[in-house]
Formats: sequence, structure tokens, C-alpha cells
Amino acid sequence: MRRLIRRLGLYLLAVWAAITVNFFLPRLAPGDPVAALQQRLQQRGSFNPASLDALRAEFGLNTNDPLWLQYLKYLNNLIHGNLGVSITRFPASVGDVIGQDIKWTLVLLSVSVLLSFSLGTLVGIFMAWNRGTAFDTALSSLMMFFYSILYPWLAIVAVYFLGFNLGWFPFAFGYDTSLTPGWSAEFIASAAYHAILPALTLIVSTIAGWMLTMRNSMVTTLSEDYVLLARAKGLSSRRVMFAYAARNAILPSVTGFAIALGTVVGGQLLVEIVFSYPGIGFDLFQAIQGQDYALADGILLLVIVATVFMNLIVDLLYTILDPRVREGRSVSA
Amino acid sequence: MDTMDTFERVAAQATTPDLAHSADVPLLEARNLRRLFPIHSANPFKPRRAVHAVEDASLALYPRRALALVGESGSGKTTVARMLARLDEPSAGAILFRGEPVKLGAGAAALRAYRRAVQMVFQDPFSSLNPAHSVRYHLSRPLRVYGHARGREQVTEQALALLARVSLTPTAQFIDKFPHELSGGQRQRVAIARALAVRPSVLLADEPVSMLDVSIRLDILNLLLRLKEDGLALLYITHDIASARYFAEETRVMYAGQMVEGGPSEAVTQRPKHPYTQLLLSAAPDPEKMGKDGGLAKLPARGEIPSLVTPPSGCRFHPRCPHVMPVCRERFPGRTDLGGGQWTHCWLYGGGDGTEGAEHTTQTPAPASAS
Amino acid sequence: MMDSRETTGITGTAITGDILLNVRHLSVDYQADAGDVHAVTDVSFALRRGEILGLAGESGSGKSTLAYALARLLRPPAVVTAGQVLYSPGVERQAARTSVHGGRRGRADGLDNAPLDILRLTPAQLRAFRWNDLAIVFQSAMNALNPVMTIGAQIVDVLAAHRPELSRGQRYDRAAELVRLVGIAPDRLISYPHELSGGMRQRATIAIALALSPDIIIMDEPTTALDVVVQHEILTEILRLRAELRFAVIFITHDLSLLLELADTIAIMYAGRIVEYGARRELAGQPRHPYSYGLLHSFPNLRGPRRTVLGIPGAPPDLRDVPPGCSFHPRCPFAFAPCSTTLPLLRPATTQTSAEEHQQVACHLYDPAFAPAPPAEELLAAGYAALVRE
Amino acid sequence: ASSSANNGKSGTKTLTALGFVGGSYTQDMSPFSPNVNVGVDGLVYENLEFVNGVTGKETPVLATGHQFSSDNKTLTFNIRQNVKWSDGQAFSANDVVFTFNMIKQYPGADGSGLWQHLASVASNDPNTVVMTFKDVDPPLLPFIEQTYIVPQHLWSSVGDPTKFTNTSPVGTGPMKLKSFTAQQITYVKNPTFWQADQVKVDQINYPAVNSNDTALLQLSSHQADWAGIFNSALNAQFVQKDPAHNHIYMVPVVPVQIVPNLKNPLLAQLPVRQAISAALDRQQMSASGEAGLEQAASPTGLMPGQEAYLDPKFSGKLPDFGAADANKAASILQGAGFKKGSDGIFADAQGHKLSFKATVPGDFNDYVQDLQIAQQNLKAAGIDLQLNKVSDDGWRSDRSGHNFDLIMTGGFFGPTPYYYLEPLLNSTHISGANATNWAGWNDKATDKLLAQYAGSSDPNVQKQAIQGVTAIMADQLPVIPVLDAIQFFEYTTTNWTGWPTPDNPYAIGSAYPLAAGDNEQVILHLTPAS
Amino acid sequence: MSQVPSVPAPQTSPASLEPRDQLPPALVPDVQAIMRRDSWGATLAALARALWRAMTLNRKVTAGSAIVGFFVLVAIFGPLFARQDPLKFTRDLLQPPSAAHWLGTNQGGQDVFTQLVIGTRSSLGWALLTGLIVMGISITVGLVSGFFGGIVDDALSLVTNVFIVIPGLPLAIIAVQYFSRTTLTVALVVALTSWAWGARVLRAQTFSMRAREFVTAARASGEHTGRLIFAEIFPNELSIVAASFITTTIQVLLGVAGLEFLGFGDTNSISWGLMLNGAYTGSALFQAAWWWFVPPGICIALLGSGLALLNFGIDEIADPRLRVSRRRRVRRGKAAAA
Ligand SMILES: Nc1ncnc2c1ncn2[C@@H]1O[C@H](COP(=O)(O)OP(=O)(O)OP(=O)(O)O)[C@@H](O)[C@H]1O
Ligand SMILES: Nc1ncnc2c1ncn2[C@@H]1O[C@H](COP(=O)(O)OP(=O)(O)OP(=O)(O)O)[C@@H](O)[C@H]1O
Ligand SMILES: [Mg+2]
Ligand SMILES: [Mg+2]
Repeated sequence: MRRLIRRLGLYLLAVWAAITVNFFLPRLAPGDPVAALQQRLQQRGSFNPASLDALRAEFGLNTNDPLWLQYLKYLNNLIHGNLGVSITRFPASVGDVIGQDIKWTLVLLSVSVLLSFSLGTLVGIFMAWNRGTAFDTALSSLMMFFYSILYPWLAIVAVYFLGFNLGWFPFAFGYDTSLTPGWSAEFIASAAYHAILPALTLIVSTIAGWMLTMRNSMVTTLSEDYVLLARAKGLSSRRVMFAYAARNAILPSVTGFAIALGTVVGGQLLVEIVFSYPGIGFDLFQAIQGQDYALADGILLLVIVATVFMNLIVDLLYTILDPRVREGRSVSA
Repeated sequence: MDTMDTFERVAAQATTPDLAHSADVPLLEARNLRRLFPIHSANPFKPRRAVHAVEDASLALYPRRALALVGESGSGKTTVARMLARLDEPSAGAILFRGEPVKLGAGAAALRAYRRAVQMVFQDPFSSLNPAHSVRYHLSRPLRVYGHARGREQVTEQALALLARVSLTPTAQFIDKFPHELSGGQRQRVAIARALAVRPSVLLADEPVSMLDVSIRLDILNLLLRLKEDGLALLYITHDIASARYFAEETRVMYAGQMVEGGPSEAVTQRPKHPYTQLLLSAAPDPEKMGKDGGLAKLPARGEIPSLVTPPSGCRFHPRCPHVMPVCRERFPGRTDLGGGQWTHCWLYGGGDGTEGAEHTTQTPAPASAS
Repeated sequence: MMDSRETTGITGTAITGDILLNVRHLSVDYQADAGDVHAVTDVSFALRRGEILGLAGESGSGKSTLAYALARLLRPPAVVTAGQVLYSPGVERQAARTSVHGGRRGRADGLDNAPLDILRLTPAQLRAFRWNDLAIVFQSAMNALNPVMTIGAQIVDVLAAHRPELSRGQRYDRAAELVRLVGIAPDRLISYPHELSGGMRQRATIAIALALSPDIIIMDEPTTALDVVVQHEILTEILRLRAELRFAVIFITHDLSLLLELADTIAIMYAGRIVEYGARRELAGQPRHPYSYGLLHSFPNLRGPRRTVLGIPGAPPDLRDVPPGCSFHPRCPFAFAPCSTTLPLLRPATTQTSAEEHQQVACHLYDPAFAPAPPAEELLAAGYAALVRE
Repeated sequence: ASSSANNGKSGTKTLTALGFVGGSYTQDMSPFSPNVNVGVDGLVYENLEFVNGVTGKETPVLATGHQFSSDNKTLTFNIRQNVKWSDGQAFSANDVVFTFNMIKQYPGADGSGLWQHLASVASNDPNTVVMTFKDVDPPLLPFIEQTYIVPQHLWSSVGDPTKFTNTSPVGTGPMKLKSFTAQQITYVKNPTFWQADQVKVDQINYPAVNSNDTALLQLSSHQADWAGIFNSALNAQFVQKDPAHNHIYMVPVVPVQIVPNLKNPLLAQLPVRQAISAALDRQQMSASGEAGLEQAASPTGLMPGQEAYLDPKFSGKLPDFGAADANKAASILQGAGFKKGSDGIFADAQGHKLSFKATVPGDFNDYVQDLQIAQQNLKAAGIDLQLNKVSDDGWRSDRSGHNFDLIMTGGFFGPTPYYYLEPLLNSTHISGANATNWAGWNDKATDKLLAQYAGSSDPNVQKQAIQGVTAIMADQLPVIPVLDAIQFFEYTTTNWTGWPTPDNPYAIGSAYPLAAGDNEQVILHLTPAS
Repeated sequence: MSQVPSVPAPQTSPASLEPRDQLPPALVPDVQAIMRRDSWGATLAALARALWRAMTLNRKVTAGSAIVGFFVLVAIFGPLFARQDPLKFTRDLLQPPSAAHWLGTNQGGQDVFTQLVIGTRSSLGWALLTGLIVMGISITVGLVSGFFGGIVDDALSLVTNVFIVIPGLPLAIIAVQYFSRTTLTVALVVALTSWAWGARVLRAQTFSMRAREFVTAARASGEHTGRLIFAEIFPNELSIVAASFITTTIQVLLGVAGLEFLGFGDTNSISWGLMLNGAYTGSALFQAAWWWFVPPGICIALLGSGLALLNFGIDEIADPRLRVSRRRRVRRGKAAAA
């Protein structure tokens, strides 16, 4: 019990620290968010310093409060669940912006992370098991190549050839925009169809990472005596592979998976750019470029909380996966 | 190499101890050591419990003498040795080195000075050697750390000499092997060589020869005997009671965390008094006693091994004891001196005046010379 | 179920005439860049149903390697370079099996009674063979349990793999029965390995080995971490089971006293070879090979007057570069000319051919071609004494 | 996104426009919001008059005309009659008055700073709105004309219009909101529009696009009809793919220039500026940095089409800088007494080297590349140029703070060159937090000409004033124009015809909100392709 | 065993015991042989042999070494053979590959091949350097944190968790605005945002490792803490460390290239990422200028997969238990004959 509370406390501390960093970092960068807005206004004609001042006041940027006071106010707002108002999307609130885009991000990314993780881990297990065979060599070389491709490069090539030239998949948008989003079969089918290419590129470029992690840790486990004993027991290869070797080797992968799942809520900027796919990564990108502190902080907060939450889950999972953890003999990675 | 003589000599010493020259002050002494291991339960709401691994263990190691620790597996022998090696902190009790209490929070320098004098051979050679390092590394580290050898050539020389002394020949071949390339017995010898490399004055040997064939075992024990003659104090933990008889002046028997009997080895092995010691000795394989058709002898007692989390009340052996009396269930017997340096904790022999069972003498058992 | 038609066992306990395992000219190398380590060389022996074969010998002489080879568990760089391990389950066992297994284990080759070469089993055959027919307890038994599975699960695992017809409940009952056999309370079945002491883990491993009552159990120093009481209890239990189930045991240990109590047959290994092989009584009474002799006189006795223990002077040979001829000759008090040139092979120690006489020895002293008469035991004693005195 | 034109289910004729590249939408349909959604301005809400950014020509919208008083202190708009809001209510001058006064109340909504010059806006009768000025400022006219008018009956209660999301906008324009999702804004024809019979477009879709590449592919695959994007591959991937239908029409609006800091004594010397200008390879910059879409600028700072504002000495033809000529640059410098040092760099008699830093926002790829070309050009001419890449904000503050040697930047623009030249050259804009006379050009003659323009509402007087300034530009190089920045405009005639063309530049065709008033004109001109 | 052989107790004097620290004369040749074997030259030769052995361990590693080796050579010597100024703008815009321009030219008329060759040094160099930095941080933090546990661990874990959570892209954007826009900045950002993961894995490993008996044994033999961490525990994590060095290097290679791709690079220099940025902003692929877009992407992927393939040898190199002699099985003649 005490351990649990202590862990929780540590995580809260990490959340606080990360929030703090996220608060101060962008504000330390030079510049003024309204100046970015000014750019936009300027292009509409002449611009009016008075209107800028008015906007600045509306965004709460006219303050002469020292940074620390702003920080305290920010924390206070957070505690009250108030994430503030986005500048780049003014007058929408941060909550609205996030709420509207996060569904896409969550569905696309969690599905592809999940697929990539399970496939990659599975392949890693087989690869370690068949270390040095032709299967291992061929498949791993291919996967390593995809692993090392710069993601946007792969995505652009996919968009251009598979999407645009061959027309196998839609190359833009999250769904056929002539449809009304909703729980209609047509819409869901369309959304699924539009998700294929982004998900595919994501999976292809990340799967080998999972594979490597699993394979490396599996190779070490395979030389353990308990694996030898399991083989001696005449268990099926599958049983030895999974219940004995993989089960002991999977902890690092699980940690990675949790972190990956946690950061999912941050979106995947490159996917969203290249596929014009709706999502939160692009919002974050724009927020940072437009010095939209509130929006950026809001999204980052989400990422932090999600990551920490996933870590908590992993901690619990660990006690199931590795009984030694319960006694503090080994720790969650 | 001289081989077989030393046992004889020691045997002579053990029966007629001539310990005038051995210091009156023990080199390393343990007083009333106690060790509890808290148990972490998956259920955070359960009350905290603990393994009572060692209760009130006292012993003293003298130069030129060996103390054998035998007993049930899981009775806390290793735990005692680890506390003496300062790898584990006792929950209670004191450790004295050359009569001085060993301070728990002493700095790194003090610790190293202690380790220069006190070394331990670990029980399991499969886990106590670093799989990433060769034999050479294992041996050269203590040599360098304690300044016994400098420069590659000296270190190599010393390492080879150590290998030769533990009969790992050809030395030049073994020096570059990795632990996984060694058989169990070979690993055990590397572990011994590593401890010897420090040139300690106290050696805590935890089943150091259990995986060696008898002839090499003899070599190693002879080696230790020679070192003992040169002034080494030895703690010899073993399940091989016969070797304790031959090798150690004094033998202690542990049961479920408690020392139940002690005294000169010959006395303890030939005239065991405590029912557990008797059980132990009757269970020891003995070809001499072997029936015509082989097979194992029948044991006088049998029963569950006690839980150390909730140890039996009173004498922990009472659930298995053929001579159990009501008092055994209530109080732990005090120490009864049986003469000739032999003592035991058993109600059969009066239970230490039969008075305060649970609070038996804390006095370090006198060396056999006292009698 | 037991067919006692050829109960000609030496000790009269349980050995039947059926040869379960016939090891022929088995050699195992550890391949290394610096030169191959010949850990097992040309080892042949037969193991009969119900027999307990004690394997003793020098540390590093290849006992564990041999055990692994028999179980087909060698890991690189170990390689079987020659030999066969023939396994004949025998009719009775086979019949008993099929009723239990519902024919699942039926031999793919249809040669139900023909001996199988374990070293050439297909993966499927191997899986069926393992644990059903041969179980093993590793030398490092304490470290051989899966840290993330309960002891119970690891026992049940075997049952699930080989006895699919058992229900879950039956499997657990069996597991409870097994741990009780080795002196662990059944409520510890839900414990994880790290929650048990070294000795308990060793016992759990033994329980796993007994799970399927296989034909052959190899035990590689299974009791090093156990006190003699527990050891005694476990071995008693094994003896009882052996009498009941008539399996054979290969028992590797350095505890010669134990071996002399326990084993039916004893093989002594030196430098990768079996140098002497015989019934326990023969070996106890009259060890023939100079090495065996030294060994049997190198352990202290517990009871009775203290005696002189001999040792075997000299150092074990380099297994990469075994001396020509008899590998023991550099240390042997009786070495004579042929020893350094000609390799002695196992041969009957005596000329008389009684059914009871098994004793075989690989020593030129017992080869009429080199020595006119085998040496008497006093001679061996004197020889050692002389050597030691040097 | 297969919703290209004419394929609507019930025969609706749909136009798909990529009006906004930048992620999902959040609903924000107030024309006074800085983040107003595409289509709100122009399509839903209308302004008083449309001013053609290319030709300067005015088209009446909600006002049928306007008149300045002779002292230019009052401005009267004649308000159109029979206009209805899309909710059926009648539009009147009161709405106009309301709108202007609302801006006054909420300065955040007064993006153009109208009320710095306005004194009052009132309506004497339903047909006219009268605006009085604090000072004489006819150049403010376009900003007044382009203010979007909102209905009083709905907006009088909304409070701050910049914070009003206006989820069901009611306007007078040709379209009205059909549906809003984060991924697409859809407008349909407004049946109550006062020129409804002119509107052939039944529906406009504005899908949310995240990148220009997507937009290009959408165009190229005819999934979109209309856009305003920059992409180097426009020619290769769009125009060339279907030259008969796919067109681009890039409208130059303002020069991109290298602004010298005239406080730098070297750059204050005309020959140095001339030498720099002469050495620049504007063709290479156009071809490499801008994919050939932007052309080399004219020294006058005028755009093609603005020939009317040329000084007569140019005889009606926009002068150009001529090809890059390192030798010419060198000879100018030698003529001015500069000597080449051993490192190949010119220096003046005192040994001050012609070595400059060019400040540029690091993420403006084309600027960076242009300057890299300049760097090579200048090196050949004996002038050293280093790139000083800074953040956008740093660039902006350096620019207004005169904290640079040379800085690359665009400029402001409006219906006449005045809106470009005035902020750039008027000495009143040299200092202050929002200084726009970045070079620090302080020239009496220039100031006088600009004042002449500002003091008059007579187009001819204004024209003459600008002609004078263009001569100064060309002769004295207060800034060094490099390329003509453009408004991007791509369209396909597969589904719709009637787009603005160079022959008929009735509006800037770009599909983005910057050209909102123009968008309305485009919609009014479009007809389904046969 | 009834009759106990009675051999008279031999009279060996204690003086005949081996002196404790003297080398038995029989071992002198051994020592000499070992010393000879261990001379510096011999060690170097052995090292080279080991390297070669490692490189030729299996097909994957061989291919990986060949690829990485090739790029290393290009990075070192490539610039010597550059025929053109890689940054020189010319009017030969977007030329397809030809004899004059082996890989054609880009929108600026710059020679793609020359840029590719020159860019190798930056891409590879920064990847390796940053990979090293990242490893350095994660090893130190991970091992120290895992070994000490308690407060130290709590503090370091906190830092680690915070860095795991901070997304790299925002940091990069801020950094390039705050600091100068150089590759160093980009590399630092990548380093800062990528060490935490490795540290976590190593911490977990170390945590379970520190309880191993061999660590206790080393402590008992008097090793101090630093050595326990870095000499006892660390070598056992070498395969993880090396594997994660390789993956980190790939991540860094991709990370730096990715940031450059997004336009946060130092446009004064040449690297594959910057080439891709140019090709991306120049819509090279859509202009059918594949020679501009494809080669840098392929080079990154090739170098990355070369590095990744090396990973398949690390098990064997780092873990002595997995080292296997490469010789094929041979049946031993004499035994087979018997
Ligand atoms: N770290 C630990 N945590 C919990 N219990 C422990 C720990 N170490 C030892 N124990 C328990 O303490 C008791 C004594 O263990 P110890 O290893 O000292 O026995 P031992 O006498 O050396 O046994 P063996 O002869 O089997 O080696 C055992 O019951 C063991 O399970
Ligand atoms: N991986 C390996 N590489 C090289 N040599 C090895 C390897 N494993 C074992 N050996 C050598 O093989 C020989 C036989 O080892 P094995 O473990 O079979 O001996 P053992 O008879 O079981 O000894 P012990 O009684 O000490 O356990 C030993 O000399 C050992 O050094
Ligand atoms: Mg122990
Ligand atoms: Mg062994």
C-alpha cells in the first residue's frame, strides 16, 4: 500500500515537473504570440496597434505579471480544469480544439501502435527463436530497411505512388468529406479506408523497432537454464517460446509500448501533414509555431498525463508479468 | 604436492586440542545475531510478516582453527555467513572483529580494510561468477584491489599460481575461460581462488567443495588446512558432515535458524546429543553401514520442515522430535554444557538449568580448549 | 503391469533385464577457436529398467555434458561428434503407455519396439520422448525454474503437454502429490521460485522430473544444496517410486558414500571417458581402476575410527589435448609402457564370466595382452601409498 | 473528398475549394475574428464595395457608390436597397452604422484601425451612411469599403465580436452555411441573395487541408477545382497534367526586397546599393527559389498592370534590372572609389570592407535560398554577404528596430502602389515599435509626394504623386526590389469556367480568405463547364 | 567397504608447503606464453582478428559492416573526390542524371551527387556523435539510478520520466528559435529527447542485476561502487547497450534528418536531411525529379539498415555465452570409427 502511494506520488511529481518545463520552455523562447497574429492581420491590409493591444488583453497576454506569478495562475487554472483559450484558434477554448481532433489521433495511432507492437513483437520472438536461419536473415534485412527509412519520405512515396498514381487508397483526409461524420456504416467504412495508408506506413516504419527490442531481449532469455528445462520437458515449441522465453523477455517491450501508447495522444505531425489527416499533432505544431501557449500546454499536458497513466498501468501489468516485481526485486523498466 | 597427510595431523589436533598458541581473542565473533527478512506481499493490506532466518546465533572464529556449520537446508547458515561478511546487516546482535565491534556505517576505507581480512566463498558457483568476465578478471581484481600484484605480468603470475593451487590445470587454459565454459566444480574452485587471492585472515566458506569430486575436494581442503596452519580462521559451512569431522576442530549444528548443538567435531559427530543432530547423522550416507542390498537406512524422525515465517513455538524442532515433551512446545531450552566443550539446547539435557528457556545464555561458547 | 520375467538384477531390487538405454560410443566436443574440448569421449554403457546408475568422477570430466547429450539438450558450442543413444521402451511400457496416451505418442516410423536413436529423433518424436521417457534434473537446478511462473504451473505445464486427457483438477491433484513427495507442502504450489530457498527449488525441480514417471531420470547433483535429512527423504522416495514404477535413474554425484548406498551400478568417469563400470558391490568391494581406487579412498568417513584418506596426486588433464594412451597415466602409480601409447578400452575386469559380474575397467593392468595378472587390491593400496610418499 | 463539381446527388453543382491550408477548423464565423473561417468573408458577409487589387477598380456591393466631401473630411456611402439578410430580414444603412460603431466599441475588431481616423459614422436616411474623419485620410477608403457588414438585429447582443463564434451566420452574401465540421465547411447558395440569379454555384466545399502537397494532388486529380497554394510542382504536376483545363494565374502584388539599413555608412552610399542590385541574379532566384512562379521585380517597385503609376520617363513600360552583371557591379564600385582587397572583397579608402549580414527568417526557405544565390552573386562582384538566420519574431523585431545590414522582406500592398510605398518610405514610419520604413529612408521629396497622395481623393493627383515616388525608387534604390511576390491562384476548368485570367483580371483569384472580397466576385463569375 | 587401507602417515614437513605467493616453477613458461600472447601488438592483432570475426559472424553482420564501412569511407574520403561545389547555383535546373551530373541537379541547379557525397559526412558524423552522447547519458543515468535505488533513483527517474514525456518537436522548434540554427542545436535537441528511453531500460536491467550474486560477490571481494556498476553490471548489459547504441544512432540519424526535413536544419551546410528538405519543399517527387528526392532517402535508409544489421552480431560479441565457433560440425574420426 505504501509502495503504491509512493509510486503515485512520484508520478504526480513527474507530471508536475513536466508541466513546469512545458510552461516555461515556450515562454522562454523569444517572441510574442500576438506578433504572429499580427503577421496574419497585416496581410489583410494595414494593421492597427490598438487592435493588437485589445487582442493581447483578450488572450491574457497583456499582463505585466512576472513569469512565476503567471505560472501560479496557470497551475491554479489547471487545478480548476481550465486549460485556457487558444490563440491560433481564438476564440475556441483549448478543450474544444483538443476534443475535436483527438478522436482521429486516438483511433489511428492506437490501432497502428497496437498492430505494430503485436506484429513486431511476434516477429521478434520468432526471429530470436530461429536465430541465424534464412527466414531470420531475409525478413530481418527487409524490416531493417523499412525501419531506417525516414518516415515522411516513406509516407510521401506511399501517398504519391499508392495513393495518387495507383489510386489504391485515398491519399488525403480522414474520411470522404462529403459524408456526415457519425456512426453510419458508410462513414465508418470510409474512415477505415482512409486510415489504411497512414496506418500502413506507420506500422511498416515502426514494426522493426518492436521486433529488435523483443529479439534482443529474447536472445538473452533463450540461453537461460529455465528455457532449456522447458525444452527438456518436451513442451511444444510454442509453449516454450511464449510461456517461458517470451514471457520473461517481454518486459522492455511492454514499457516501450506503454510509452508509445502514452505519447499517442500527442499525435503524429508527419502523418497529419503528409496525409492531410486530422489530428492533434498538427495542432501542436501550429500552436508552437504560433506561440499559442495555452493550446500547446494543453496538448502537452494531455501527453504527460497519458504517458504517466500508461506507466501506471504498466506498473500494474508488471506485477502480473513478473512476480519478482512485487517484492521490489526488480522494477518496472 | 603433499596431499593426504594434513588430515591426519589435524585430526590429532582436534582430538587433543593444543590451542595454547591460538589467541584467546577471537578474530571474528558474532554475538546473538538475528536476521529477519520482511516479506512483501502482493496484497498491500496484509499485515507485514517476516522470515525468521536466524535467531540468536553466536560464534567465534579463531586463527588456525576451523568452525564447521552444518544443519538443515534453509536453516540460516548462509545468512550467518553473509552477515559476517558484512553483505547483510543483522537485525540484532553484534559482530566483533579482533574484539572491536564492526561499525555499521563505517566508510568505504574501513569496509575495504575489513574485506581485506574477511573473505567469503559463495555457495552457488553458478550465480556468483560474473558471466561477462573471464577467470583472469575474477582473479586479477582482488589481486589488484589489495595491491598483491602490480602490472600485468605479476597479476598473471599470481593468477596462475592461484589456479594451480585449486588444481585448475592446465592453468594457462583455464585463465581465459568464461564461467559458462566451466563445469560446476571448476567454477567452485575459481570462486575459492578468488577469495584466496585477497589473502584473508578469515575465510567464510559456504559449501565451497560441494560440487567437487572427492579427490579434488581433498586437495582443496588440504589447501585450506595449510592456510589454516598459516593463521587463517575458517568458517566451513557444509552438508558433508564427515568432512566437517575431519576438517574442523569445532562443529555447530543449526536448525531452523537456531544453533542447537556445538562442540568439538569429533564429539558432535560421534556422540550427538540433540535429537536433530542425531537425525542428521543417521541420515548421512555411510557405506560402512550399508546393508547387503544397499538402500537407505530408515530414519528415526520425519516430518514437515518448519516454516520460518511462523516458526514453531518453543524448541523449533519439537514437531519432528521423537522425544518431544510438553515443555518443548513452550520454551526454547537454554544451553546445557555436556562437558568436553560440547553443548546443546535441549530439554532432554535439562534445557540449561531448566529455568529460562527463551532467554538462554548469550555467552559465546567457549573454545574447546576450555575443557 | 510389471513383467518380472528376467529379474536378474544384481541387488535383486528392481532391475529387469530390459535394456532401456544403450549408449554407444558417444562423443561430445565443445567447439572452440582455441581447440575443441573433448568433454565426452567414446562413452558406452547400458541402462536397464529399474537400474540406478551412479555416475561419479573427476570434476570437469564430462558428466554433466553426458547428461545433456542423453537428453538431447546440448547447446552450442557443444556438438555430438559420434555415437548413438538407443532407447528401447520395451513392450510392457509401451502397452501401458498407449493406454494412457490413447496412442497419441505412436511412433511415426511404426517401429514400435525397435530401439530409437535419441540423437536422430524428429522434433515431434523428440517432444514426445522428452519427459515421458526421459526427465532430467540439472546441476544448476536452483536456477532452472521459470521465474515468472508458479511452481505449480510449471508442473502442470508438463502434465498439460503430455497428458492432455487429464482434467485441470486432476493435474493439480497430481502436482500436489508430486511436491508432497519431495517434502514441499502443496500450498507452496502457488509460490514463485524466488519465494523458495535454494533447497526447496532443487526439490521442486525433482518433483517436476517425477511428474510423468518417465522411464529414465537423469539427476545431475540434485542434492548438493540439501541437508542429508532432506536428501535422505527424497532419495528414499525415489527408491520407493523406482520399485513401484521401475524407472531407471542416472545419478550424478560426487558424494561417493551416497552413491555406494544408493546406486545399483556405478560408472566412474575420467577425462571424458568411463574408466570403470560395475555393480555397486563390486566397486565398493574392489575398485579396479587406479583412479577409482584413489577416488574411493579419498573421502572421509563419518562413523567409526578416523582413517587415512588418500588423495590422487597430480592434476586433471587438459581436455583439449588429452594425453595419448590412457589419459590417467601421468598420475597413475602403476603406469607402464603401453599406458602412454595405447588407449585402454573398457573390458571385463576379470576373466570369469558370471552373470553377476559386470565390472568393466579401462586399464591395461587388466588386459592379458599387457599384464599377465590383474593386480590385487593390496597392490593398489601400496602403490598409492608409495606415490603419495614420493 | 470525391466531391468535385456537378456530381451532387440531386444535381447540385458543387465547387470544391482549397481555401485554407492549415489543419482542422474550429468554428469561428465572425468576420471580426483574427481566425475567421474561410468563406465567411465575402461569401456570407459582404462589404460595401469591392476594390480590385490588380486594377484598383471598384465594384459596388452593399454600397452603390460613395462620395468624399470637397475637404475630404466626410465620406458618404449610398446604401443598396432591397437587400435581405439570409434570415429574411431587410438590410439597411443601420446595419452599416451598427457595424462601424461596434468596431469602435471593440477595438480588437478594428483590425485596420479605422477609428484612429474616423470621428463618427451615422445614417441620416436608410439610403446613406455618412462618415466623418478626424483628419483628412482618403487612403483609408479601401479599408472602409472592405469592412464586412453584419446584421444589427442579431449582433447587437453578441458583445465582443472577436469572441463571437457565430455558429449560424446570417449574411447578405451569395452563400450561406450549410454545415460545419472540423474537416469541411460547406456553403450552399443563398436564395435570398440580392444577385441570386447570378450565382450558378449551388454548393462550395472547403475541406481542411494540411499541406500544399495534398492540395496539389487534390487539384491534379480534379478532386478540387480551386486553390491558392504555392508548390514548386504546380507546373509539372498540375498544369502539365491537363494543360487544357488546369491553369495557374499568379498575380504579382508587391515586391520582395532586400532592404538596406541606411544607417550603415556603406549602405548609405548609392553606388554600394547599385552594385549590390546589379550583381543580383534575379533570374536564378526566380527559377530556383520560387520555382519560376515569381518574376524579377522592377526597380520602380511597381507590379505588372500598374504601369499607369509609372513615371513618364519610363514611357509606360516597367523597367527591369537587367541580367546579373558582376563586372558592372565592380565597375560601379571602382567608380565610387572602392578597391578590391587581397581577399577579393571591395573596401573603401578607409579600409571598410563591403561585408554585410543579411537577416532572414530561418524558416522562409525561399528567402534563404534567394539569399544564398545573392551570396554567390555578390561574392563574384567582390561583396561579402553572410546569412543571419533568425526566428520569425527576431526577424520582425530586427526589421522594425533597424537592427540589420540587409534584410529580406516583403511589404504591404493595397489597391494602389501607395499602400506599398507609403509604409516603406514615409519618414514618419522610421521609428516606433511598429516602424515600417525599415531602411530608414528619410527624404523630403518622398514625404512630400506621399502627402500629396494622402491629401487628395482625386485619382489623378494621387497617380502623379506615385509616379514621383517610383522614379525615386528606381533612381535611388532606397530598397532593392528582388522579385514580385504573388497571390497564388490555381483553378481547373473541368467543372467551372469564368475564372479571372490575365486578360480579364476582374479579381485576385486566390481561394484563401486574404482575398475574401475577390472570392465573391469569382463566385459571381463562375458558370458550370458545359 | 570393510578394510580400510592403512598407509603409514607420511612425514611431510610444513617447510615443504608451497610458499604462499611464489609462482610454482612449472608455471613459468605459462606466464611467459600468456605475456607474449598479451603483448600490445598481439592484443591489437587479436582485436583486429576479433573485429574481423565479428564482422563476418553471419550474413547480416557482414552486409551491415559492408554498408556502414562504405559510408564511413565516403564520409572520410568522399569530399576529396567532389567534382563540383555542392552549393553552387547554376542554371542547369532540375536536370535528370547525365554524365555531367550523375544524379542530376536540383531546383537550384546544384549537383545532387556531389551533395550526396559531401552530405554523408555530416549525416553520419552527427548520427554517431549524437548516438554516443545519448548513450553516455542513458548509461550513466540508467546504471546509477538502477544501482543505488532509493532517493537517487527517485530523483533520476523523475528526470527520466520528464524527458520521456517532453516531445521532441516542440523542443526543437523552441531551440532553433532560441539558439542558432545549427546542426549542433538539432543534434542536442535530438540527444536531449532520446536518452531517457535507454536510461529507463538500463535502469530496469541494472535493478535486477544488482541483486545478482556475482555483484554481491564482487562487493565482498572489495570492489568499490563505481566498479560494481561499470565493471560488474555494465558488461552484462553490453548487448543491450550496444543494441541500443545502434538503434539510438539510427533514431538520431532519422531524428536529425527528420528535423532537417521539417526545415529546422542549418541550410548553410549539406546533409541528407537538408537535401530532403530541399526536395520536399521543392516538391521534387511531384515534379518527377526522383533523382533529387530518392537518393538521400535511400542513403539514410541504407545507412540505417546497415547499422541495424550490425545489431544481429551484437548478441554474440557481447555475450560470451553466445559466442560460437564458426567451424562446422565434424564427426570425430576416431570415435566414429570405434
Ligand atoms: N533475501 C531473502 N529474503 C527472504 N528470505 C530469505 C532471504 N535470504 C534467505 N532467506 C530465507 O532465510 C532462510 C535461511 O536461508 P539460508 O540461505 O541462510 O539457508 P542455508 O542454511 O544456507 O540453506 P542451504 O543449506 O539450503 O544453503 C531460508 O528460509 C530462506 O528462504
Ligand atoms: N561451453 C564450453 N566451452 C568449452 N568447454 C566447456 C564448455 N562447457 C564445459 N566445458 C568443459 O567441458 C568439460 C566437461 O564439463 P562438465 O560440465 O560436463 O563436467 P562435469 O563432469 O559435470 O563436472 P562437475 O562435476 O564439476 O560438474 C569441463 O572440463 C569444462 O571445462
Ligand atoms: Mg546456504
Ligand atoms: Mg557437472
